[in-house]
Amino acid sequence: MSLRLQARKLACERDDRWLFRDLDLDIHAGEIVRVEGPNGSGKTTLLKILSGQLADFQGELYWNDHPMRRTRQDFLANLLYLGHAPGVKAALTPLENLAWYQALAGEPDDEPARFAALASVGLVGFEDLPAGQLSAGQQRRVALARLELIPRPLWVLDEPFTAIDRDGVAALEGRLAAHARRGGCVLVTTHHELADSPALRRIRLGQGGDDAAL
Amino acid sequence: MPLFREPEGSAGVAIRATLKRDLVLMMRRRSEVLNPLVFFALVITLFPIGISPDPELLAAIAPGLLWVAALLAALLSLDSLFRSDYDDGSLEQLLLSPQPLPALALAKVAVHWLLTGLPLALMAPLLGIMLSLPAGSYAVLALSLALGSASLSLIGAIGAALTVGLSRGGVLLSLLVLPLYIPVLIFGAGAVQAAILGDGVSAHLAILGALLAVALSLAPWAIAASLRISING
Amino acid sequence: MAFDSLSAFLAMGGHGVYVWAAWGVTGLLLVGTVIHARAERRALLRDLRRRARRAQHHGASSDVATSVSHQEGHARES
Amino acid sequence: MWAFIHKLGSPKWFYAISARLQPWFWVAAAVLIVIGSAWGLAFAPADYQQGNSFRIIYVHVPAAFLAQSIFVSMAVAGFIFMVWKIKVADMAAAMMAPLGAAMTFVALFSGAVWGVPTWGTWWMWDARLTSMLILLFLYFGVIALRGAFTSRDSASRAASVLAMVGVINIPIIKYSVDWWYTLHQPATFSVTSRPAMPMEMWAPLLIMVLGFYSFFIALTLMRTRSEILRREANKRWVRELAGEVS
Repeated sequence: MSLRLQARKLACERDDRWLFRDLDLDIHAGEIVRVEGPNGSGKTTLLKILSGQLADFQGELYWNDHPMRRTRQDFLANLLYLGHAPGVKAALTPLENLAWYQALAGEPDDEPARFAALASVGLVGFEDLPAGQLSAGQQRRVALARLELIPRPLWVLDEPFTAIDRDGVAALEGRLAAHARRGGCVLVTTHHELADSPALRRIRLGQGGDDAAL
Repeated sequence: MPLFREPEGSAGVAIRATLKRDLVLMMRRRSEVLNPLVFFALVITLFPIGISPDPELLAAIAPGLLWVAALLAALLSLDSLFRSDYDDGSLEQLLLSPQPLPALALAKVAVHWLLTGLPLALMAPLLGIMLSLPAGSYAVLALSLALGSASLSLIGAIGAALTVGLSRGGVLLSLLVLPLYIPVLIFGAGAVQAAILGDGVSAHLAILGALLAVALSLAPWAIAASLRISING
Repeated sequence: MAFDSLSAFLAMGGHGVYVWAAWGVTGLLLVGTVIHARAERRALLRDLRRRARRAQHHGASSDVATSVSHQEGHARES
Repeated sequence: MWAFIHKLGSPKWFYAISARLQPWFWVAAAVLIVIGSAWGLAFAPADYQQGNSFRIIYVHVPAAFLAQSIFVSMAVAGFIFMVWKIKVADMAAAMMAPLGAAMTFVALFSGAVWGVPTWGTWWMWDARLTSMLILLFLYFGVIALRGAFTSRDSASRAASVLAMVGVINIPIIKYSVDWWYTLHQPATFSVTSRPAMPMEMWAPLLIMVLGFYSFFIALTLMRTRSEILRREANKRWVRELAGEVS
């Protein structure tokens, strides 16, 4: 089965100002797409639209050549989204956090897999501590462990490199590249410069700032 | 490796996991469970002090007092129903899961009722003694509160979902939700009143049950729609 | 006619205060909403005219070619 | 049919068509209210029990009708907005709310004033007055919720959901308040439930009700037109319109 996320004539207006307009996107399997632009250029908004969270926009989204409205359930079953906030409960341990995500994603309950996922993001020994006692970077790693734990082809990651140390950044970059090689696809915003590769594509936002009527 | 996924029909697993997660979370923040109960007891303490310690007078107003105080106590904990999930980003993950959102929202509301409405219902007879509530109405008080507070949790969750994205949602939440609570209050307090007078209470309880049935069948969809709106900012 | 004189009409059989208070508040609110709606509309039109003048002024001082292309952009939009 | 709905949903088209409809409703409202007032105040016979204080009915009942109808209209508009994404419906809903609250207040105030000669007190927990008071709080909730959001789209959708939730609750609230009232005050005289009213009494009432409805429609058309200008101020047709006016 192929993998294709398309957007046609996407436009989004905020406070009488176009964040972007007439944006056409075609994202395929095996690609890493980096959304670039200055602060306030609508990167997060675009990712939220593309992950089906925002309804206040113009244009059409297609998932595998079907309009998103009709394939939403199917789309969500293939999506892994990581937002600004890590989505990690401070009062729960990393293991408990992952267990909830596993169930939410419809994956079978698998404790060894959760240990392995936490080990892959360098959290061995922290599995049973309340996440609130971990550092910001470690909490972010708990969230990133979902990439390992829950197999999904489409990753939409909003600033995943925030608060991660240098080793972690390198490991994450490697993980993104490996995902693309395996036939997955990654949509990412980041201030961190990704290493050039044939899989990498860039979308630039924020030439705009135009008047909404133009 | 087959990357592409068909949607899986495991809503039950997700609902159970959400129930369990919220229960564990609330048990780790026990003060949040205890606060409404302490508030309930405090408000009930204020009334004899503010009005009169006369047992006859207190007995006359006890059903309404207990119901109003329990209703306000349940309202107190409503704001936090989705707030922490919203703040730490788990709410958007909940919305993006391929499971039916109304069912997941219902699981969260069920936990709220289990740890707020039900304890309040169990505690109310104790406070009833302090207000010299006539004998014979204690069981009805607890039962009507248990039944009614489930509707309150469901209706209140709509308001909580609508205001979760607002920085000062708390006061607005009470404004939105309290008028909608009135039918539950009328039949809940009415049931206790009827028990005191020796009338049949089955009609009252049946209506409370009907209200709960309506709330159960409509509120989850309204909560889900409201959460989707709130996540948009 | 249910009343013999104007004074009887105003007195409303001793209930004049209540009748006229209720009617008066109702009338005031109805008239008030109309006045408010008219004021709102006038303010909006004034604001729009100011914007239009500013846009004209702006267009006149800037390059003619760009203003033409803007116009075309409008046409496609609508 | 679909084409018609979507045409109606286009702000530009609505702006044009409402301009033609609006004067008729203003005229109807003015004529009906003037005739109804004169008839109700001066010509209708006095009530055999309440005397002339009963003439308050001619503002109390139309206001109460309108208060409830506006809430229902708001919910219907919200539903249309949510399902078909027709923004004009939401603009109309936003513009109706303050009038609805005002009418609820009129019904409450006139009811309270009426209470003095009838019950000898300014406030009675009468079933109708209590329901009206709750309705007023529901209006406050919808207006406050709409004002609380920074994003206009979220505000519109949240207000629509709340209006729909409210409209499902209104009959339940009304029924339970009626039940509660009969339980606590079994044999009190209710001001507005009068079985047989002679024609000279109910005809002006009917005229007033129609006049109030016309007023509501006219005002909503007018304010929706203003709201269109406000929200579409950057659109080409609105700019051209502003140019023509100046």
